[in-house]
Amino acid sequence: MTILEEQLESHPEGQAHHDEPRGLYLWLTSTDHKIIGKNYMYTSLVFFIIAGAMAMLIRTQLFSPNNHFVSPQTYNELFTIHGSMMLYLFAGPFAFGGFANYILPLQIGAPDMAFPRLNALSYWLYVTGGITMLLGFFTASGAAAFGWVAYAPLSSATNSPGAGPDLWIVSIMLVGFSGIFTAVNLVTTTFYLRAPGMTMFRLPIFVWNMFVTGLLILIAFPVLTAALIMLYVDRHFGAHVFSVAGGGIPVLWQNLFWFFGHPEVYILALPFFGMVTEIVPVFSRKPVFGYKGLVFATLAIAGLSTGVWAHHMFTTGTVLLPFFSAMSLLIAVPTGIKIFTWIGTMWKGQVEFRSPMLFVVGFIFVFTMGGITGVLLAAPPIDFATHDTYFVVAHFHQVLFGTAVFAGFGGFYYWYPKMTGRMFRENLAKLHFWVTFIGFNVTFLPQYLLGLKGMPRRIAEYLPADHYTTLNRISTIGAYITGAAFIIWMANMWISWRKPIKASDNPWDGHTLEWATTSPPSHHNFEKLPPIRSQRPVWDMNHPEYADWANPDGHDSSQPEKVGER
Amino acid sequence: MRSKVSSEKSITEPNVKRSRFNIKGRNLAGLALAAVSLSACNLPTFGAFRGATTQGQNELHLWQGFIITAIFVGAITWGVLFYAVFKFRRRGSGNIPKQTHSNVKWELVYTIIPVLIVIGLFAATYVSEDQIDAVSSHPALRVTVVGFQWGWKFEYPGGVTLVPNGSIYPVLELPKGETTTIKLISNDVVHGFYIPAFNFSRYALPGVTNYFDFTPTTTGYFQGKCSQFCGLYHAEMLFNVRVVSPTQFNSWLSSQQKKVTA
Amino acid sequence: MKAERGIYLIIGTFFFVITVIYFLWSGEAGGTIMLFAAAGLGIMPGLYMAWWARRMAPRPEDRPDATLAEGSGPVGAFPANTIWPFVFGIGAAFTGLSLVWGVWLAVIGIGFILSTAINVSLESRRGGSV
Amino acid sequence: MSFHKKTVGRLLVPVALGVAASVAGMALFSQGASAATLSSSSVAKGVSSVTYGGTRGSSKAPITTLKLNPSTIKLGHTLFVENCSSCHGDAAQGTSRAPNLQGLGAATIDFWVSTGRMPLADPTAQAAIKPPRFNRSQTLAIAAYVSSLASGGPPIPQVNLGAASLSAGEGLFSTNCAACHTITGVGDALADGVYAPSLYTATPTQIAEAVRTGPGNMPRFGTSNLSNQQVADIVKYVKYLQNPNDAGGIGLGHVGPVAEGFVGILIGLGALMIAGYWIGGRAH
Repeated sequence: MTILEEQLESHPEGQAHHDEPRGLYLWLTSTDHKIIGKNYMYTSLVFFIIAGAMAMLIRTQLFSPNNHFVSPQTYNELFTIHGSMMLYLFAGPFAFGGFANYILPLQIGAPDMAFPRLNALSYWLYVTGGITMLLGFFTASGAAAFGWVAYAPLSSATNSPGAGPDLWIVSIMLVGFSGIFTAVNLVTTTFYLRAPGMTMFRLPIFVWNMFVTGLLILIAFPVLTAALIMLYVDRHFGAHVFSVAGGGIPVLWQNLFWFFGHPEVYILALPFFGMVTEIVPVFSRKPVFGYKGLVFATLAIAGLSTGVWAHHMFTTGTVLLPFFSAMSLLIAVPTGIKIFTWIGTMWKGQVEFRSPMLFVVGFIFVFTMGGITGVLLAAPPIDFATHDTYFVVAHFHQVLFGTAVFAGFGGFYYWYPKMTGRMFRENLAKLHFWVTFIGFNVTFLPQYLLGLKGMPRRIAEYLPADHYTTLNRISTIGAYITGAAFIIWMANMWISWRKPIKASDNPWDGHTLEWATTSPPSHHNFEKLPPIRSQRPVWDMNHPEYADWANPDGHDSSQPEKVGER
Repeated sequence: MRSKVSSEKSITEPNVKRSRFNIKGRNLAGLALAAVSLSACNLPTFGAFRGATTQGQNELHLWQGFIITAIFVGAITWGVLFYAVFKFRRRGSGNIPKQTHSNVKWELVYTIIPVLIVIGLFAATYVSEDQIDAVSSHPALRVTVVGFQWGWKFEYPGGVTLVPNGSIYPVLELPKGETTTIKLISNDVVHGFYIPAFNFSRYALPGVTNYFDFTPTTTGYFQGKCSQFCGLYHAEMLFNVRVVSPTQFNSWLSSQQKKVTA
Repeated sequence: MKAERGIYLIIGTFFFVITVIYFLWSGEAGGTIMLFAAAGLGIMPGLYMAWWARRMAPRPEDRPDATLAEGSGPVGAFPANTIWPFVFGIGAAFTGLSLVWGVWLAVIGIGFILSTAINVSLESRRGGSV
Repeated sequence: MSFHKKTVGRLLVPVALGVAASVAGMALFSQGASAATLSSSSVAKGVSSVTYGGTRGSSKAPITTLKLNPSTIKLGHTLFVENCSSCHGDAAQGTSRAPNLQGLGAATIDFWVSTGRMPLADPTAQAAIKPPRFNRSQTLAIAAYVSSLASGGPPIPQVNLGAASLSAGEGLFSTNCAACHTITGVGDALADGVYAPSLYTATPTQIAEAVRTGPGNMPRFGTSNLSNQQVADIVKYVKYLQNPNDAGGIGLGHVGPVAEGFVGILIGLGALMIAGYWIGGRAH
């Protein structure tokens, strides 16, 4: 049943396909959400590999005390751009630009995004922004070297002269606008392009998370852009917004930055939570456990995350400690609800450990620990002792690497057959997981101890007398193992490309609408749609005897043994 | 540049001193405090420093409470996760399991219990935070600490000023058992005044003057660092802390003051 | 439309409450303004949607019992291919780089942006893709 | 594939528009600058009133020395400790990170600090002009402190422009300075990432200090190379360059005498591209 006819003005259907561009020209001109989504993914993975290589250099520098593998200046540039690229150019765009673009319209039964040209524009702003950030390394004075947070007044023209910091500012502005446009696009698409019957409370959780992420971006990114403009004006026109000399307030930068920066953490995490919530039910062959609770937990995370920014500033002595401490502790509750929801979904299921599920379980494992150490840091006294140490580094890598890499690659493997029409080699994917998992834990668990022993973050060197050497060596070796894991992944992709195995339309017995179309989907996504009567229409279609609409609360007349278990 | 530090053997001392602290610290603290630290000292520190000040020990107790809760919660979560992972693996072709959508009872359980835990943690935090942040109105000593790129300056009463001297880091001298109020400022960029063994750090912010108290409970040498990234030589912005008995401290201070007037 | 309205109004109300609490407790201006803006982000579209939700029948995607046929018909114009977002991106990048290396780059960048504006308008008039 | 050709053709439009707009814009901005110059006619008058190599209008010494106030040494010491000592040592004796400053003289200190080059953010790149961290009195206090540690080095010069000759300065500048800074003083790249900076933000004192102390790769000109009078002449010419009379048209950023060719190529290329696009469009 064809329900969505595209209005291709003045182009008959046949001719449009005849003129279909290919190759580079397609890449430059396409407004198809699937191609833009894939472009986003490829581009962000390139940035991921570059930033990952920087991480290898950073860890190599820290392998020995008093190491001179790179100069302090180079080291500072490396960790600044490593952090900026991972946060602004990889983790966000990979999920929010890549997966959301590709999957969200498919999951709601839409032919494309609401604003296809705006979508293409945000991709190009993202690419040019990323290139702009890397350009810093090619200037005489090097890239920005003030950390990804760019604290004033270290980021002023006096303390960080040269083109590198300016390039960083411009780059983040471009990427920020890209993010805002994508957010507008996704929110609008979710509101106005759903297929008939796809009510808000039938949306897949992935769509919900992307939608909430979009709202968070709209709250957070404009603040960042405004702050960057202030910083630029300070640097070039002597505005003194952030400099004491002219009556400015340096700590205002921290307030503005973290008002963006903390929601940003959830902007990075929520899309990946969404992927996890898609993958766990499919491989457990059960619906999402506690759907509405999960939706409201997501909204609660979004709301609370905007009220916790100053927990990054506990040690400034200028913020209201109890308020931010309470809000930060509270955010553990909806996050905990999510974790228990995933476990509840697996509970009494038929959990199958194909590679996407393996990555997701790895994610839950890592993220639980990262989340719990986050609760520790929400207490100001504990933060006084561990702030800006490797304890924090380990904490946020567990959270962010956990989400962006474990959940991200779970999602990547999960939707890879849909996006390419090919399967990957399952054994290599599993090997990829195990090597990543071991490497990751070997890298970051020692960093908790390093932090407790008082190793500050962002130091280019440490002393032999500090007794940090052994733990740092373990961590560095772990980093190399993690790096090696991505060679396995690249090999897998290469083999899948050269010796393709055709994937079926629905290789995982998926639940949501993207599995109702072909692999890869046709130009306007759907030739026909199944009727949408529940949160997982494709499951209902394939398993009519277990269809959700027949027993919306899990009561199934064909399975009388369920009685008594609600 | 690096040779200057290895020449300073005393840096390794904190570890030695820390192991001795149990005995020495209790000798000096009051009875009530001894009772608290007795019970707390029997707990492991979970990797953290014992805290060489009353404020630091207060932090340690909060840390111990938090990490025990964390281990407890983490163990339950991981336990449930692993149970689910191993117990509910698909075996054979696998039947389709019961399609459970929700269970309000369990959802309430895993919402309310975390809320209760959070309330408990917040109450503990609030109490501890008030004590750690308290600034005495009549401290025995006031020291002004200036963070600059890339070093620390300590200003004692009577014009005594300690700065990095060539190859030697400055030493912050503190009297044991007495409360010292530190006034922390910076004139250039943000620095982090961090003494790991005191379980404490605070930003030196341009435009903001921060005050906080240290009441050391044990003598010895401790490391101090800059925790907030402050530019090129951030890693080498170090200092040392030496806690001595009040009499030793007074003779040290008067000898320094004589040097100033001389 | 009712669900969408609800989400926005919940967000707006939440932030409004937080704004009041934060302002009364801390009296700090920066955070209060940002939180207030966040409240506005929820309340403004929320009220707009509430206005519409009262005046229109539920759309097919709002009704759980809607059939697919109810949504048939054109959903909008979706350009297949167009170079102009790319050109605009180049222009924006040049304009951005002018902040680093000099005003003359902005002049080139604005050239690109203007030509995008002209050509996208023409493209819409001509109808569809380039 | 008519599709591609058509679009490639249309792609030329933004490029041509961009190029044409950029030329127009550069012309506009340069025009603005030169208009400002014309209004400050005192400089222009200076050109006509100076007789080539002739007598000076004033009998005052061309360069006098700034006396530093010894009472500022204490403030200078505090500032030095907090801002300079972690690299130069607490008594400016130098460390492995940065050189000894003792005996370099007040002019050196004043030059590096007042141009914002010091404190340095990144020692791997050439020190760049940036907003100075200190105001004038703080800078002089630091200079007073450092010069109090050891004698030697040039003092801070004060240039009396009234006693200087613009035309003599032009000659001296083209002989001694233009090779690196270019004849318009806009600065130029040298080898290995080193560059001669633009002189457009320099004050008379800073110019004279640079001549006398030779910062970075710049040669040092002692009184045997250039007399005080000659230095003052050069300063006067550089001050003129900062606000020149662009006779004959627009300055085009003072990139040098290639301006006309530059414009010709840009406009010519733009016109050719538009023509090519037009012909291509007709051929279809």
